[in-house]
Amino acid sequence: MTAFPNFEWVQIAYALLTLFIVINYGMVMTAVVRKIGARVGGRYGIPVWQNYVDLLKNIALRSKISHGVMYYLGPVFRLTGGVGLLMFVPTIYGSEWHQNFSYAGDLILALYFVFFGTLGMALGAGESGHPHSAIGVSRGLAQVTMAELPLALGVFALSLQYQTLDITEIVAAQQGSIFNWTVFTNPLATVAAMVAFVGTMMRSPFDVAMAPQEIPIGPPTEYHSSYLALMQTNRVLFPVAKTVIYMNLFFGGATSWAEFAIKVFCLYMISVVIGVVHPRFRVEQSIRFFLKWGLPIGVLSILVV
Amino acid sequence: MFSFKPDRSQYPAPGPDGKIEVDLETGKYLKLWHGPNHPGITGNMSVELTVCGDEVVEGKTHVGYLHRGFEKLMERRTFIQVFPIVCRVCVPEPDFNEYCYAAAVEELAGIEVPEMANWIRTLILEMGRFNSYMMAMGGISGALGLGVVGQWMTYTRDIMLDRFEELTGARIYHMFILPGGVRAHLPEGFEGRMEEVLQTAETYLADAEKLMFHSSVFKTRTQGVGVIDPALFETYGVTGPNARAGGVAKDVRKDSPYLVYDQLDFTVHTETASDIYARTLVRFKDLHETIQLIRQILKKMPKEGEVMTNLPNVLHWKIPRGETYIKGESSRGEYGYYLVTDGTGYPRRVNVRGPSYTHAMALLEHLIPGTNISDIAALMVSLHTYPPEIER
Amino acid sequence: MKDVDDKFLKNPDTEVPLREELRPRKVTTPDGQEIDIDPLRDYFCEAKPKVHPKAYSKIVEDFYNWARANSLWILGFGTGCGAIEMRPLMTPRFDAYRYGIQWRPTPRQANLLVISGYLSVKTLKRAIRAYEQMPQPKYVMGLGSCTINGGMYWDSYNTIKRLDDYLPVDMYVAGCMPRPEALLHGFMELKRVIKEGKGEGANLYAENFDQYKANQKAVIRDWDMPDYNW
Amino acid sequence: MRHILYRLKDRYHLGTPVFQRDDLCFVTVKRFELRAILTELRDVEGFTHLTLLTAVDWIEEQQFQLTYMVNNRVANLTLALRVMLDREDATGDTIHDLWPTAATYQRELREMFGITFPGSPRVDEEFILEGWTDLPPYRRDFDTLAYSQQTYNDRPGRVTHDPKTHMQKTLYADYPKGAK
Amino acid sequence: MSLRDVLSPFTAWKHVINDPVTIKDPFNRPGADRYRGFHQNDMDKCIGCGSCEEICQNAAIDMVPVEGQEAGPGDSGLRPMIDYGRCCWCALCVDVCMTGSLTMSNEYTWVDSDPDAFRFVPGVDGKSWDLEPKGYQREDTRRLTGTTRAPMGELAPEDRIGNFCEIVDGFTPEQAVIEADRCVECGLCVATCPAHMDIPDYIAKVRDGDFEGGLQLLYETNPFSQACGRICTHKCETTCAAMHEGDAIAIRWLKRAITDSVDKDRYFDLIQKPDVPETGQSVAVIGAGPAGLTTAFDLARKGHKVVVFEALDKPGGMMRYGIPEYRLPYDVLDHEISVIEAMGVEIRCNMRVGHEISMEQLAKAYDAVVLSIGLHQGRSTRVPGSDKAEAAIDLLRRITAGVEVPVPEQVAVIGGGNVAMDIARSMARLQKIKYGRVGVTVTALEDLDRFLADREEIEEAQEEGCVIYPARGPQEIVLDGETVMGLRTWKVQAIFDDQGRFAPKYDEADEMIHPAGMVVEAIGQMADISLLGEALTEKLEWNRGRIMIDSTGQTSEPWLWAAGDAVSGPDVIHAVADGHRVAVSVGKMLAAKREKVQ
Repeated sequence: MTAFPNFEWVQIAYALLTLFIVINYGMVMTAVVRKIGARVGGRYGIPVWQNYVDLLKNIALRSKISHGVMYYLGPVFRLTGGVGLLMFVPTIYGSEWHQNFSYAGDLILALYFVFFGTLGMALGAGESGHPHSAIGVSRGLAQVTMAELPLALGVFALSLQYQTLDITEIVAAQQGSIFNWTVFTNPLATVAAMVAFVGTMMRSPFDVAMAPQEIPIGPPTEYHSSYLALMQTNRVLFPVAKTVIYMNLFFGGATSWAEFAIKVFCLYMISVVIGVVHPRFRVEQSIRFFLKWGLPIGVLSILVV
Repeated sequence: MFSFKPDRSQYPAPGPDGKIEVDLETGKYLKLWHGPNHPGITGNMSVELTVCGDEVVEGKTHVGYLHRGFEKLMERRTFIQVFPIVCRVCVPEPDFNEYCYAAAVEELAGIEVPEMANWIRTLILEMGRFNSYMMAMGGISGALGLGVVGQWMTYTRDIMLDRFEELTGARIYHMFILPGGVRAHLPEGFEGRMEEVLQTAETYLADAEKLMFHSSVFKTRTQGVGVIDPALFETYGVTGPNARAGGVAKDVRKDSPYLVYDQLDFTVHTETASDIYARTLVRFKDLHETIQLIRQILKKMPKEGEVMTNLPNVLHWKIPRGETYIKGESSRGEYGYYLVTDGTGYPRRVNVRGPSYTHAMALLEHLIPGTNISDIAALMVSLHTYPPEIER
Repeated sequence: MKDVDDKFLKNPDTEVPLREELRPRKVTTPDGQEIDIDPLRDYFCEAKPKVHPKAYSKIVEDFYNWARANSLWILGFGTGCGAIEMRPLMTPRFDAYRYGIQWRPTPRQANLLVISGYLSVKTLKRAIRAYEQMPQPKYVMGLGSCTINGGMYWDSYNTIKRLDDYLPVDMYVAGCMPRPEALLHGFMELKRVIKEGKGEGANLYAENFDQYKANQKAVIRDWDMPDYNW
Repeated sequence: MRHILYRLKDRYHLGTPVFQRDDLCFVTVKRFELRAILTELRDVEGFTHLTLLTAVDWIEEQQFQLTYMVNNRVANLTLALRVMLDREDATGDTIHDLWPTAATYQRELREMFGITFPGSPRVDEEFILEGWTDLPPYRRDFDTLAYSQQTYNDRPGRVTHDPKTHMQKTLYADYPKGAK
Repeated sequence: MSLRDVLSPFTAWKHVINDPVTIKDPFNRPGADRYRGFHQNDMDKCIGCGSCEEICQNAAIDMVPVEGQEAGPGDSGLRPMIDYGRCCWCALCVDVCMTGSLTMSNEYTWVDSDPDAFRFVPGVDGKSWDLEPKGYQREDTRRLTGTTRAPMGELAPEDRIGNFCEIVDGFTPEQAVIEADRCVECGLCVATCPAHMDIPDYIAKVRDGDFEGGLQLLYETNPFSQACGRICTHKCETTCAAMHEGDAIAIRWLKRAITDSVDKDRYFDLIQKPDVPETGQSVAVIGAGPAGLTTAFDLARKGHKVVVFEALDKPGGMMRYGIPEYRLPYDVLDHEISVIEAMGVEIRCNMRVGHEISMEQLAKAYDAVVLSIGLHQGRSTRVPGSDKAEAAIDLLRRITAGVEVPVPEQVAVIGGGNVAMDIARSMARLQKIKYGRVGVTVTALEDLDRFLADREEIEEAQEEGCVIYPARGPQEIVLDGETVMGLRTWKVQAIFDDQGRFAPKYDEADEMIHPAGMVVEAIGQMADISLLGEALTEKLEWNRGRIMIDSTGQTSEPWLWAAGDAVSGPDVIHAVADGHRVAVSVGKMLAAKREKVQ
């Protein structure tokens, strides 16, 4: 089943609606997650609406200093990555409205979008001229590249398993029983991909690129006001979008918003559960970690399939 | 699989004075400032790093951001007027300054301190050590991105500050140890409330232990990093937990007991690895020792007695000519006050020997070359330095 | 307290030579080109700060002010001893996060500069840079006696006495050092001021820019940074 | 402690030692012998730890006193060597090769007292102060309050009254002060 | 890497179910009970001594005059204003506070956008924490300045009663230094001292061990420092800041310590006549008491020629003839006067004006005349039989002059002032010498704690065996023919009536007869003004029996001044103050006269 041939213009509106829901969901969910993290530390944490206020505040800032076109385009690219990722992945399976622009082979595009934002950000941050940005970018890219490797392998194993590159079809194949989920049918690929998932969620132990204690705070050092607002939006959108992919690929997708909310939250929490209680790796240590654990499992999953 | 060991041969060799001539204009190196506006730095100081990729070729410590000229200010204050400002020399553990200064003045002026005051002073110092270690534990975990331990430790420190507040009347700068004694007795029911704090602390420390010393990631980050060669301890003046982490069982409290430490039982813990992990572990064990010491002091201390002697009129108090040096074991190493008097109502010279002085300057500069940028923060925190006592 | 030495006169000669790495010079780039560089001019803009007008509509401005008040991002720059109370403030005991107060490690993303106590001249220089890099509108809060009238370092040769000579200050909190509770009070007051639309320190700074610069340069004798840092 | 001093006394010019405590002694030595004594203390007598190095300004005698405090960690003894320098031409001898940390102390002394230590690493670099053009601040003839008043602004509007003169003005302004 | 190392960190998640430890309402959290928060000042206790200002190392405290607080005895009327742009809450000001008025509340929140707002006078500018009972107060006593007087040696009652030797030893220099160290130099005492001596300054000299410098300071304001160091009524000590918690500084003994510590011969080197030209003008002073001699001292040092006419055979006036030797030895007085004479003052003894020389002659011969005749006539109770009573002042004069006085075994003294004590104790000594035992009864109208005599005088009298009956009004001197048998007294219920007039009310039921062979009246003295002559008495203006003078001591006659007990104060230090005042006034007049001539 491909979505492209029977494309209708109204789907743009539907997709935007999806986007809107996802952004708001992301706003609240990240705040809730931060509250949960804070609770481990024994605090209350931010109010749930804090993300909205921060966003508004950043938009309300008066002075905007640009360092050039790329500097401006950085957050835009980054947001494009997030939006694009979401746009080309079916958010709710079987829903006419939230099918988005999913089409056969969208898995490749999705993988591309996962990386697209990071690259755009790298360009923009490099333009900002701050040494911390430059160092942060090089570290971040090195790590993300390594982290994506197991994902790529896992996804490769998956496409071999399901013989398709269409996410919708992969989701469809997992419907019916919980044991149809890839996590049970192909646990190795899932583990490989989850390693990558944890590695790219920008949480401990893999958040060295943005670590305030070392190179504060990496790529976004120079970003402020509206630029930062764009990035903030992406900060809530992108992880959700990425989680949606994982959910679709490995955890049976979602057939309703409620299921979506629960699954995304649970998946997201995996990285939080690990992140809160661990210190962060150095760049080369995390690379070594991916090479040592992620890569073999990914290769193995392909071999198993 | 990979070797990340730095290939030092590509970098210029240090000159005879230890200085490395780095030609920035080759484009190979990058100057990077750590601080003073930097969350990973221990207080308001900065390290000027020259990096090559991820690796630091050279580090220069820059201090002076907190310089208030204490030693000069003390010279124009009377002996009692110096008392409120000494504690400002070291913010996280101010009591050591108060004790060392008071003891120096008492020695030169020939004042006897009541027994009770000595016990309370010891208690205060141990409570201060507790706080300082808590800061250090929180600091090292914060520097490595383990924020949650930092939260717990700051909380425990904070409830200890409540006890401080109750006893001394202030949270941070207690200004409690006057020359001649201390200001007040323990308040009613203090022991019980202190015990609650200690128990809470022990609970949190048990959890923190799992997150730190039983965490593979933590070990990966800290073991074998920032090793101080024990041979350097003497030449670089390394004291306190930093030296104990390298197997030197030296502790002023044990070696030349002051106050009532000769009446207390405690162990001096050592490690051998002398890396960040070992230093943190020594502090961790010492923290438990401190908790035991506080319990011990509260149990053993006399219940009654004067806490303060009558001083001569402090508005024009003159102390005969002399000089002395008073030292104590702070949470960071040997802390000392060198006081010179000249028979007038003002000190001729006060010199503060903070352990951070050697740790954060010469030693840090020696340790930095060859480390990864990511480890700088952890390295600095593991040396447990407080910049205000360097520049005063 | 010793009396002041009336005969003492400070050295009026305040010329400090520029550090070598900041002097204009010729540099050979790795690819062999020879270029002139002037580190103090090359990388910085040369425009004075602007007075930014308020939003056209009062409702919008009020709404914005509400957002600004409820999203105070503190620059994590511990300038003095008061910084030690920032840690309890942001951790479980006092948890300022619940009031919308967070800290940011870079001045570009911070709106509130907390001057936590005394400022030595050396730190003042950094604080000014940090302040100027912060986006408008920005606020300054002075903690403790030292920022009000010199505090206990009133006779020190190396600390400034009045913060408002050098930066526009929106809120002072008394204490030495102020407790976290007092600090929270200060934040709440600051929120009120911002909501009332009175938190215009940045515009004040821009309006009286020459005055502030003159004051700053009077104490920072090795002024080896550009006049405008943004 | 005493026998160490006896041993040293045979070969060097030592002043009268002051035993402040059993484990703390101050003794004045000659500048040209300082290095030899320190080396011997470090290598032979076990005083391996340089506790501190600082200076005292005896402006009335036109001298700087350098205090080298060394500590024997094994025996827990502290010996402080005093070296007197001429205030006019204050130059000390660097000992950074004996103890690398001394370089830091010497940098501080250079900046705060204006005592030079030729050969010490980075000794002329700024250490704590930045752009300082005045007298070295720890010298006794530098008056910090006067400097501060001439440099910074106080908040105006403070007046104080001396109780004695205030009462004189309000209560007995017309009383002639004796035979004065 | 063991599995435990991987898994154990996750145990931290158990905290997610715990309640946060955050303080829910951090805005209303009180400080600890002894928290050093914002200052409080008890206006009633504060005396404005400025010790807090002195000790503040931040120069945060200013002493400022405030509404509603007037300067008065022992209160400067100033109150501390604290600058919270300076304060560091070290509480040294609280620790040093002489009265314990300054304390700290446990309030700690003060936020303002105006940096000039952080200044206030605690206790005056109303603040929310003014009545907060919690907060920092110093534990037990003041430790930062001494609270107890340095010990001083004195004769035990049994050793002193049999002779007229001086009782107190005075401070040794070492003791004096210790005592002087307690002084906080607030200067509140200066206003109370009639002569406004530089008390804190000379105490500072004592502290520094510079007794000679101290002596020079003393003589700047008081040529009778030796006498005052012994017998001054030391009103200064009643306003001493140190008395609020602990003993007042022994100002009088410190003064004495200065005068005692300097070698007698050194006085003439230290106190030298200033190098001023002779004016050629001359002044006559009638009466060589403290007022007259002070005037003479001052005027002589200004270059005037001064002649003092003394009716009795030795100078000193009441100091010699009114005060017993055990309090002020005569050799001290002689030395004191010799210092004054060294200024060029001529003292002519046995020259009673009105007899040997008349006022008119003096007025003619001298440019100015100063009348300082003192109060040498005793007042009488005028109760029945009082014509048989002795006047205390008269008796004292006779004892001093060496004239034999009758010493009965029992003596009753009427009066509660210092003169009453003096005569009681003098008579006690004479009794002891004569009979080996003391039999003196002192009766007075007042209650014991209202006695006009110094506290220590009363105590010493009691120690020496004098029996004191307070609140007893004399009714009759019981006579058996011509012989005095005793004194009959009634219990006093009230001395003054509702309007505050003197109208004693007695309880007649409570009657006592004090057996005595002599009754001495010591209820006050008056001046013998017969020397003025009728014409002058007519010409002068009078005020309730006293010569009326203006604030400078000048009478209604332009050439005549009056000073001392006769016109004002009751003691030596007042007389000295008078002397200074008159000397300045006379000096001005003389200067004006000189200018006219030129």
